[in-house]
Amino acid sequence: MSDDREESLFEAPPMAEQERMVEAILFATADPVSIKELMGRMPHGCEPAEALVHLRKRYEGRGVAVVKVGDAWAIRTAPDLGFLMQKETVETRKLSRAAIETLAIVAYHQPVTRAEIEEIRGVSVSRGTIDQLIELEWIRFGRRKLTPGRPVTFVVTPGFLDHFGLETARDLPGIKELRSAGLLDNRPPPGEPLEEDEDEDDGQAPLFEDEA
Amino acid sequence: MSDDREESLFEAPPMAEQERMVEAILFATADPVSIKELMGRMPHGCEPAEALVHLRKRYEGRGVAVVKVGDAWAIRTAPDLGFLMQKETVETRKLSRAAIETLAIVAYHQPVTRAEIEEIRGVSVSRGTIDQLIELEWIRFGRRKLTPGRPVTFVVTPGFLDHFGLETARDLPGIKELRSAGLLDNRPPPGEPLEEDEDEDDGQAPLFEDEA
Amino acid sequence: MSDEFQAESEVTSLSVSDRVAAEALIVEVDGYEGPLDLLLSMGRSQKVDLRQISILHLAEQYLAFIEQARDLRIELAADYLVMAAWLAFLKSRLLLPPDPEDEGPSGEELAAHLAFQLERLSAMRDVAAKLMARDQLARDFFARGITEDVARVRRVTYTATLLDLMQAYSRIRTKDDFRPYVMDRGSILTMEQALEKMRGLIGFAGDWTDISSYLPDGWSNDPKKRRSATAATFAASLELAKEGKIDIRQGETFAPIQIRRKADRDER
Repeated sequence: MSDDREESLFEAPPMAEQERMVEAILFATADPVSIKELMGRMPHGCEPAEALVHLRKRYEGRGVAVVKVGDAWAIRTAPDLGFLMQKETVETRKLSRAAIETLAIVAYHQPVTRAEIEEIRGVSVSRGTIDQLIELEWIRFGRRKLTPGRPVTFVVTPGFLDHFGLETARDLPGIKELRSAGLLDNRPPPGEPLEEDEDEDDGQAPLFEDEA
Repeated sequence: MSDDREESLFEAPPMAEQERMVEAILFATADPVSIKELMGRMPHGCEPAEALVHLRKRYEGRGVAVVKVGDAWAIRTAPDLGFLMQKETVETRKLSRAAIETLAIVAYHQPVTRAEIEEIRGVSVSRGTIDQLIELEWIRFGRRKLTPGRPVTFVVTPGFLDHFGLETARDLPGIKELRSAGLLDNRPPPGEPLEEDEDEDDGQAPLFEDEA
Repeated sequence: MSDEFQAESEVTSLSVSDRVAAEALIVEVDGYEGPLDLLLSMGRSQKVDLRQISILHLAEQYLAFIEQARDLRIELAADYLVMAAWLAFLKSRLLLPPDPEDEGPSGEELAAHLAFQLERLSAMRDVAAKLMARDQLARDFFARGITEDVARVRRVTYTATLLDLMQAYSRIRTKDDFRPYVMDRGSILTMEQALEKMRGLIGFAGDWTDISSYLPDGWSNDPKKRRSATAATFAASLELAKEGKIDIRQGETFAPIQIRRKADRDER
């Protein structure tokens, strides 16, 4: 390498070589490089200004371009490809309890109004929860109810059925089945006969275990 | 631009355009970019691996080159132009002989335990030596060995490959000769039980097996 | 280093200056990275292929060296002494005819392994040097100087399983079973309830009637219940008026609000 330099003190390298040099310098330098600096760094006798003309032409229409920044030169991303300079990362999270409960109510009671959801859940439903489910495209607005105020209703979407592997929302197991599957709490409701309890114990075989 | 992306959900951009995109992405970063990341950042349906073949060819003999580093790709200046880059040269701490030898042993024998490194060098390896190599991000912990005590192993990193301009660890200088001379075998001292070896055959697929 | 060693091994008489030189050598010994390193440099001085090296000769060389070093410095590193003991043992194995009763490895096997170790260490040194002689990043070739930040756009997707869904629903229904939630709403009349009641009554009212008379039974005494019932009934009245089923009027501010069934209008 040092031999090359020695030689070049007497004779400038060919223009193609100078172009390579300018290319490497512009690529690796952290700041735009002026012609003067290029001359200082390249072997004696080089003409970086001319090499730049060639290089600039070579990069025309490419993914990067040789651009002038003030008095200096740099290689920059082609303006139309700026959108590539972002990275999308996908994070998977479990749905919040409020959201999954709201979704369950919509699935079981559709079409259902917000007031009805609140009635069933026993707590108010935040706008964010509804919005989130709509954004996930798991619920959508249904027809308005023919009750005072004509409140909007919510229904589940085909996307919901797809995600949960259901043909229709009617395929969702009913309360009785849930109970026999052991998904319902085992405490007997006050005043109800205890034999149901035994039933439940029998039915503990978890129907859905393999789906978990 | 977002329109372009939307469209591309249905049809990938032409290969020339994909080549530009890969070019822009590789130019924009100092670190190698994996095919997976390229795919993640480019419009849907793109085939960066193919675009890379074209791009690599395009830069042959130029001032910068498209190089493969492990599973990733990067653009680096041509090594013969290093003399132009004195300004960019980073003074690296001089490595001790112990560190250099340890690095070589990890590279050629990986995955390798500390005990094996000591066996090869005939001297204990100081913690500082290992720490220095880890700090340089040239070696890292590999899988534990399936031998008694389940000792940790060391392997070289993509950063090591990048630093020494290697596509894969198979390109290490002289590795084929060493292998055929049996110098990379794990040969236990005579009189020691062989069971350890058997375990290794089962568990620790040697990195270069396909070459053997 | 090997030359120095050979020179040193010829030292016999110990003048003060010799001792100083020898001490220097010991320091040099410490400079060796362990017995294997020392053996390797001795082996190389035999100027033969490491595979053809005479381990016996090497052992003798090493032992002579250690003996000499010990005269000068008793606190020689344990590693070196262990190696010396082992080499002495190996030497005896190599010299004596093999004992058929002995089940351990033969002297030849042990010697072959030592030769292998030396050759391997030597090979690793060679490739280490080759590795370091390669073009290196940021020294011979360079990465991009002007980098662009890649904006990280984080997209969160949410998942739930059918089981989650059913458990959630079960939770709600189970809660209903045990929680007398009606109590919470005991003093609240919903518009739907008021409407239901009014729809039943409206047909009979042909004349203006104060809406307070539509309050359900038992809702007029408790102020809290009355307030809720009045509001619900009023809202229901507005709804019915909007549907065109009733007329609604109020004489003046705070006057009673009255409703009556709209004349001659059938419900569809």
